[in-house]
Amino acid sequence: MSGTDLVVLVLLGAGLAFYAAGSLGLLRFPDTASRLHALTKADNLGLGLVALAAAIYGGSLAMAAKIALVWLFAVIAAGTTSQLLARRTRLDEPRPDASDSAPDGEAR
Amino acid sequence: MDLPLSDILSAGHLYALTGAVLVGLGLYAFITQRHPLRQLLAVNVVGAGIFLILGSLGRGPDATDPFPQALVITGIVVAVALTAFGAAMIVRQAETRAAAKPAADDNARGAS
Amino acid sequence: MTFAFDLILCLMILGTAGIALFVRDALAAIAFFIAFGNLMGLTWLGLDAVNVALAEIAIGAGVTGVLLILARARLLALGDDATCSGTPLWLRLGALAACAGFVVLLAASVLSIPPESGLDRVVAPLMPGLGIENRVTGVLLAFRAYDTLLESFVLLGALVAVWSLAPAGAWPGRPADPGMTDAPMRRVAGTFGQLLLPVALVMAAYLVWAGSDLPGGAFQAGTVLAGGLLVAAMGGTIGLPSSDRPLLRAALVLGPAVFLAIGLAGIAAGGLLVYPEGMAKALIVIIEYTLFLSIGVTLALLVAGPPVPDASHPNPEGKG
Amino acid sequence: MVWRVADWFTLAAIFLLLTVAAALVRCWRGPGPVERIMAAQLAGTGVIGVAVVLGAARGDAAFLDAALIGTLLAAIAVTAFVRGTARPGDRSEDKE
Repeated sequence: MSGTDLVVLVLLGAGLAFYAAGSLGLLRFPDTASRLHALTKADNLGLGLVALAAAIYGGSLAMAAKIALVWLFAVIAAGTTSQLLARRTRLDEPRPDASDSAPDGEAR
Repeated sequence: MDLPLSDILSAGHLYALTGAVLVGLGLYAFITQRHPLRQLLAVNVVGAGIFLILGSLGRGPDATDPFPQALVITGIVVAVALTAFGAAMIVRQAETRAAAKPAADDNARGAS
Repeated sequence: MTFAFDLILCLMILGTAGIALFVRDALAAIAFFIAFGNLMGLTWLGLDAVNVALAEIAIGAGVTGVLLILARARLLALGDDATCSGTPLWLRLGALAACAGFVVLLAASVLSIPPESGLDRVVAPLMPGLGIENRVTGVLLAFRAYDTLLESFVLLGALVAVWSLAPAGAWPGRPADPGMTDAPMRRVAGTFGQLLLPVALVMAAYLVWAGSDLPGGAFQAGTVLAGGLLVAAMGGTIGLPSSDRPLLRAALVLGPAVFLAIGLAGIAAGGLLVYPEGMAKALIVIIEYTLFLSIGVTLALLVAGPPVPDASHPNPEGKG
Repeated sequence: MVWRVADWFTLAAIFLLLTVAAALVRCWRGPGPVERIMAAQLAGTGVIGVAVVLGAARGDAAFLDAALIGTLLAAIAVTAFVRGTARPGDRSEDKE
């Protein structure tokens, strides 16, 4: 087993560990906000490390570039969805008529 | 990844059997579920099962048959078009029903 | 090793499908259905049918999910929460017996057919005449082109059918505004939509271009475009157009019309949908680029739904 | 059996499937709609991971196109979900 293979395996293992942590966090954390935290942080680090392992193993530059794009968009998508879900959670928590969010909601 | 022939054969059959069970599950749900939106899901699962049978039986040892693949792609797009039509019809039906009721619960108009 | 992967994948597909069909809460059903679509995409990867996987992931995970979530939200606003209701026991038992019997018959007949790619050997020698490498694209746009031609009209027909559900007085009008009403959400989704729409357009164009020789093609590309359009519409980046805009109508019929025109022109070369010698690749690429545009717009409008009365738009959005 | 790196990638794909299954348990339990959508989102990311890993194991760059489509459209269901009921005066749905 060459040195590159070892690096690939270590990265792969670390990525899988983060995936597992993300799933575990989603399962075990007590409230929505902390579950969201587990989802976005651990999951994207997991995908990032797995993608890095795949890029090094793949060898070709074209493949590595594609993998980098996959990760880039996954991070952007995760950032967006976590913002939206957090906002949704906050809107849901107090009753909607508690006017916590009144300044920006044009309550037509 | 090079695989022994037997593995690929059994994998093709494995997916085809999964497709057969999906068809059965979908049919059962279609008969027993009462809400049209759930029946729409059931029809989609039946479709997915049929696609899986078609595609996996074309899985040869060194290639996957392009004919069923093309059929399945066509089928997937038609399925989503008809699902959209079904969903629009279900929503429209619910709107009509809500409008027909006396105006006790008048949140029907503004809700998109 | 690969077989273990296949086995776990198949079990998870059956599990997600079962839960999606029988769970009580409608949103849970839809969430499981989205996961089901994602896993179906993986089965196509496992079967080395990457062309199908691209379509399945884009549609199963993207477009159908949005469609169902929007439909469910609209039903919920009307007071219909789409939960399961009980059915009589005799019906359930009868259905169980019938479906179990059917599955056994289907499984037996499936097992009597050995999986093989016999038609692949038929198609392979014909490919050089087309000048493209992707055999699935070859089947879709050359050997069985009339299927694809008819399908593009089916899509158009589905959109006409959806539009025909517009309530009285709503025609011609715009679909219900899918945009966010909450301003912070609108800002976040708007920024995302502004980023995603051009990226989706580039990705779609790449998929069509790659589709000649590598996995890809007009349907996959059209679905990606539809996804980008929908996100942009939800973020308020683009407004949904009125159903009678000439430009929109032109975009909808462009693909099928070009396909039909090229198909009819083929009569001069020997028959309907026959490509003249040496021009096959150029014509296929032209058809695919126009078709992808039409499919993308059609799918996005299918998800958006029929036009609604203008009165429900107190402050109309800018046109897209 | 001699373990090549490609086999490790296939093993990683199996492991990722299992994490997806774990995430789906949260989808099953809920309790709220946000949790269900979150779990579906995590399942989507898991599936993207599987596509990347399988692409590496089989050396097929086209698998990465599938992953790329998955990431591009990953946020679309969540976006549709959050706009659904987050309007003032709409009925709350967290009675499930």
